[in-house]
Amino acid sequence: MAQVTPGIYEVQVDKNYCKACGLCVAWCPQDVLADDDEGYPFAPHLEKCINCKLCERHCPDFAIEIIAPSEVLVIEDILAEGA
Amino acid sequence: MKVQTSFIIKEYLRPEMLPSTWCGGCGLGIIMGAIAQAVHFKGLDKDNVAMVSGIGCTGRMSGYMDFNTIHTTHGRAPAFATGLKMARPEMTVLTVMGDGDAMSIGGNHLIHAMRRNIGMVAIVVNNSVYGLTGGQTSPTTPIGGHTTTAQSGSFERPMNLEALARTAGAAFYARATVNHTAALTKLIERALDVSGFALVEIISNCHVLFGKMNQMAEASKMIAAMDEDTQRTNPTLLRRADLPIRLTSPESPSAPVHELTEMEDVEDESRTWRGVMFERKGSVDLSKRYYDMLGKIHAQQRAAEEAN
Amino acid sequence: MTLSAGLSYASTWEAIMDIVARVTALRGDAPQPVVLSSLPELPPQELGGRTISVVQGPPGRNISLAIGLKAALPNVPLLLVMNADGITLGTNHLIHAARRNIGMTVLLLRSDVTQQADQHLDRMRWEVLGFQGALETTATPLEWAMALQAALVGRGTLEQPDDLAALISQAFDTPGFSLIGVTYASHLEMGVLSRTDYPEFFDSYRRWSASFRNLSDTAPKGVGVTVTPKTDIRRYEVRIVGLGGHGVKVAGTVLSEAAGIGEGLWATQRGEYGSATRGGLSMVDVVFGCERVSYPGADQPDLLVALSQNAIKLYGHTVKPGGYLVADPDQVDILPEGALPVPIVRIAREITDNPITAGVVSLGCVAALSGMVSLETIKEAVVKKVPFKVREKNIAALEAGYQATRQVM
Amino acid sequence: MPTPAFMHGNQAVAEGAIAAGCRFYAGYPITPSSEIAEILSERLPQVGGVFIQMEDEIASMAAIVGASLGGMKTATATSGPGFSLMQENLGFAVISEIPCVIINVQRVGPSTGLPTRAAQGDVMQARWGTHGDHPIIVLSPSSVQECFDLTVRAFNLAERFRTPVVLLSDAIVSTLREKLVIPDAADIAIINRTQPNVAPDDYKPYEFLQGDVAPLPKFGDGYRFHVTGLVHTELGYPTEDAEIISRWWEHMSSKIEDNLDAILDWEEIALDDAEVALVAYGGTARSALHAVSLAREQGIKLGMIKIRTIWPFPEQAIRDLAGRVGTIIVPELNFGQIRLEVERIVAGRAAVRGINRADGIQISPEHILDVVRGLERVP
Repeated sequence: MAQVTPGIYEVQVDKNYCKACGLCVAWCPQDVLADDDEGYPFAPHLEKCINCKLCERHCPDFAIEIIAPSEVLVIEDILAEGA
Repeated sequence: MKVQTSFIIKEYLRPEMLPSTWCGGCGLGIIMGAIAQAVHFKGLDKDNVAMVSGIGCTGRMSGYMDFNTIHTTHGRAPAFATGLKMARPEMTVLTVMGDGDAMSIGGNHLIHAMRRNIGMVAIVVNNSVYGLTGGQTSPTTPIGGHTTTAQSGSFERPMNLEALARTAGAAFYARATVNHTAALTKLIERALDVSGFALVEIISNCHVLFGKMNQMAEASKMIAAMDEDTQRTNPTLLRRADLPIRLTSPESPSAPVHELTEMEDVEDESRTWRGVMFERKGSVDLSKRYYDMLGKIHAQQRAAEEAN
Repeated sequence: MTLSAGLSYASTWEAIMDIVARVTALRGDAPQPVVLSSLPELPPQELGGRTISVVQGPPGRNISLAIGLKAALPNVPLLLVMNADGITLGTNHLIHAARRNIGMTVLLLRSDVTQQADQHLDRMRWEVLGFQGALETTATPLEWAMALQAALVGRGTLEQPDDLAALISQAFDTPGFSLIGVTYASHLEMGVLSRTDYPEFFDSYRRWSASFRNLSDTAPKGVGVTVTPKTDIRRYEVRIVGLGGHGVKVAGTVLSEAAGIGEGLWATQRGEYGSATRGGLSMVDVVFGCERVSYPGADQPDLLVALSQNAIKLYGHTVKPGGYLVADPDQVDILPEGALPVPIVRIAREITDNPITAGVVSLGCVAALSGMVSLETIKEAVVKKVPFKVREKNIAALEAGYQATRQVM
Repeated sequence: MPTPAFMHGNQAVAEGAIAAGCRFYAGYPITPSSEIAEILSERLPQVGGVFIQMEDEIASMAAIVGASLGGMKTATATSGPGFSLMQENLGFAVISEIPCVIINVQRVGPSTGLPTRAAQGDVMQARWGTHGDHPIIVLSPSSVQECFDLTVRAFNLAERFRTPVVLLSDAIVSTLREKLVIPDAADIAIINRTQPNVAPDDYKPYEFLQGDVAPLPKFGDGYRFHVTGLVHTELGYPTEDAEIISRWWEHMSSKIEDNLDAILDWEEIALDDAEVALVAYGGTARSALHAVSLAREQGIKLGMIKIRTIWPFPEQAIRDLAGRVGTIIVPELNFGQIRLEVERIVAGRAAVRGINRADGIQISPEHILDVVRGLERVP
């Protein structure tokens, strides 16, 4: 099992694609995400993010991305192979 | 190398067509992402992949994906795909249909494509309702489900597609939900390995119509309910089809079905049964057998000419 | 055709008529079946003339035709005689009739029965095959029907006509869809192959619908009051243009009914039209007057309510001379000259915390400015059209819109 | 007392069907006709009728023929793509003389086209969609009131002439909401198919009557007879005898041609002194009517004929019109399907022009008026 370090990730939401459906917020196991006034997701608790990518996988509009530091991507590569 | 999920997916989409016209939270986008990932992880060349879709919300998918795409007429996608596959056997053909499209108006084409064992991955997105026309009863609307043409609850027995596919001759049948995206991607990858007709039934959500009429108006709640409260959403998905098959005629295709165990554990009997429901060992796609036959005929002709 | 049992039939129809006669003899006074078939041969008037009703429908479609007949005649047994059409053109109808369990008995004649003269056919199959057909798996309709849990699936042979007749009679007595394969291939298992106990479709339907019978009288829900219109204005056009989420369509529904029913005017509300999707606009046209409305579009509105800059850009200039333009000053960049500023979206948000009531606030402007549809009638229409739990807030929004318009008039 | 009501065109069609005695509906969802099915799925059980959503439009059309043979008044509703699928069994209903009503809410085609946008492109398909020469009756409503009235009339004509009748609605009137007046049930004229008054042995289900049709008992009434899609004798049995076939054709065409007075339905508006006339039908007739009203305010002598029976076409009315006005303008949401018919009948005795679009947008009264004004400038 690859190690994850919380607190090193960024969440990027593309509002041109996002339809404010709430799926990412509902699926986030760490309660990183919440709805803003207009229903779009934002990340008030970014420090809890473990880069599980459930939000990315469940976004029907490809509007949310978890940005990881470059060294972590190598680990993700391995994860993706076994996904 | 960058492997961010949405980055991979976007490689397979047509950005000028997005965002999609689907309602917010519709599982169709999740499915589209899973297809993109499966094609990516299989290392398929986009130029050698075709996507054929029918009419309905699901039918719109072919417009968003950057393959060779056909948005056909209602229910006829398997027939278009049959023609394409027989003409271009080397091509990977993805046929995407909704439940009404595949099982109702397209039932005939689906059955005969399964019987002929045409090499395609047929993705049937099952959301129990007609979405694009406004929430009418579909062949998979559960008994008691409320729709605009069954406002007091449907009393029709829903279609058991798995049982039908088993007897009609499909090579592979898997069921997934939009709740488990990793498994969904994996099952589509498995289907891409099959030579012959591989059907992947994907349980998806129409929270805007079906959900609203059945107390599941929120996307996330409906997706959870489809998986966990199957009794309410679609009881036919509670178990694998046990068929009372007693025919033993030599041509019966149900005889050589080899069942595999499910990929997901199914300890909880009340949940939707997911995974590979059956796989026919040794299946060979019709186009391959056909071109092999042509090769033999031509060889015979050449041999006859040389003999002359 | 001569069978090994010593029977001899001149044609498939003669064989069918013989089997039907045997079924009828077995069943005594029970209602006679209607026979539906699309056999290619002509049916035999000389074979007993009008002993039975026969429908020679389009190939494969007899199953759907029979569904209609079953709905109309629940007690008449339906006997469908099909061959390859049942599993080619008719596949879809067959599987759905089986799934729904619609009461009919389908005899599926295999090619070894109907086309025995043609030596090129594979006798074991239901289909006419080309040379490539050997590559394909044969259709297995009896298994399809079993998979879908049809009421009765069975097999019989013309070699044993009495057994076949008994099987058909049993199928007639089984509520639901029965499929019987008819063949020469006597090495296969004959008789009932599977049965399921499931209610027949129209039986379920009748039980299900019985509870609705007396709930409502047979007349449509009308209004029952005729009001003499108080105006002699022939035509008054209202166009409300906002964005999706402003509740514009609902406002149109309320206004058109208030004018048409409450005020006794002639009124229309236009449905879909081309320009509605331009730039995410949501737009509704309501036209009313003492004359029957011909064209339902408000192309030259007497009253335009604009809730966005784009609305003014596209339609501001179309307002009829002497007409009103109401614009939301918070939503537009520059207020056009002569426009009445009413902060409609802000009012909606203040009252319901949601711009969805902006449409209803706009109706307050209509009540204040049109002089044809009063605040009271719009209120009545709101009560009728809006769900109970949001009714009070909608009424408040309507009144606030009315007051705000009065202040700027 | 007649009831004023407020509804959209599709709802008025559904209520008209119930009022006419329709008790069986089979259909398949398709925009913009789905509301008819949705409303009937609720209303039919209330009046003891049957609603069934079939697997496709082919099956829907077959099912309404079957239920009609069972003695019920039956209907289906669809839009262009579904209407294409129905053509096979529509032909069966024509040749086997089974009354039924098909409602086609037109949208832009061909194929899937523009699903929610109005068009009038199925005019010729309604006439010639199924193969072979055949009689057919096609009605076109232009208001919610006519959606109700013409649906009742469609059932009456179907029963009277033992023929399928097509109600050619469009997405303009089907989605339009307006006031209509529903007459008391007792005031709605209803025609039912006649029943035989002879013994079963003497009954001819397809008697070759000139300008009339044989009675039609329901299956199970003791009049056992044969129904086929093949050309048949008076007893309904298939025949290839040329002499019988020519008598059959005579019967089939005369049942419509000899009864034009009872079938044709059109309205003349402001034609007394008109110099230019519009010929319009369906949703477009509303724009035409408004154009006439605007033209008269401006002193332009414009009149119109509003057609409610498209097929058979009101030929004599158009022929008469050609003698009265110099120019006939046919606005329609297609590229001239009715204009061709008008040109054929007028045969050069008046100028014929079309106003045509099929981009999903309604022809506006101003557009028509512009064309009319343009004419005046031409000497």
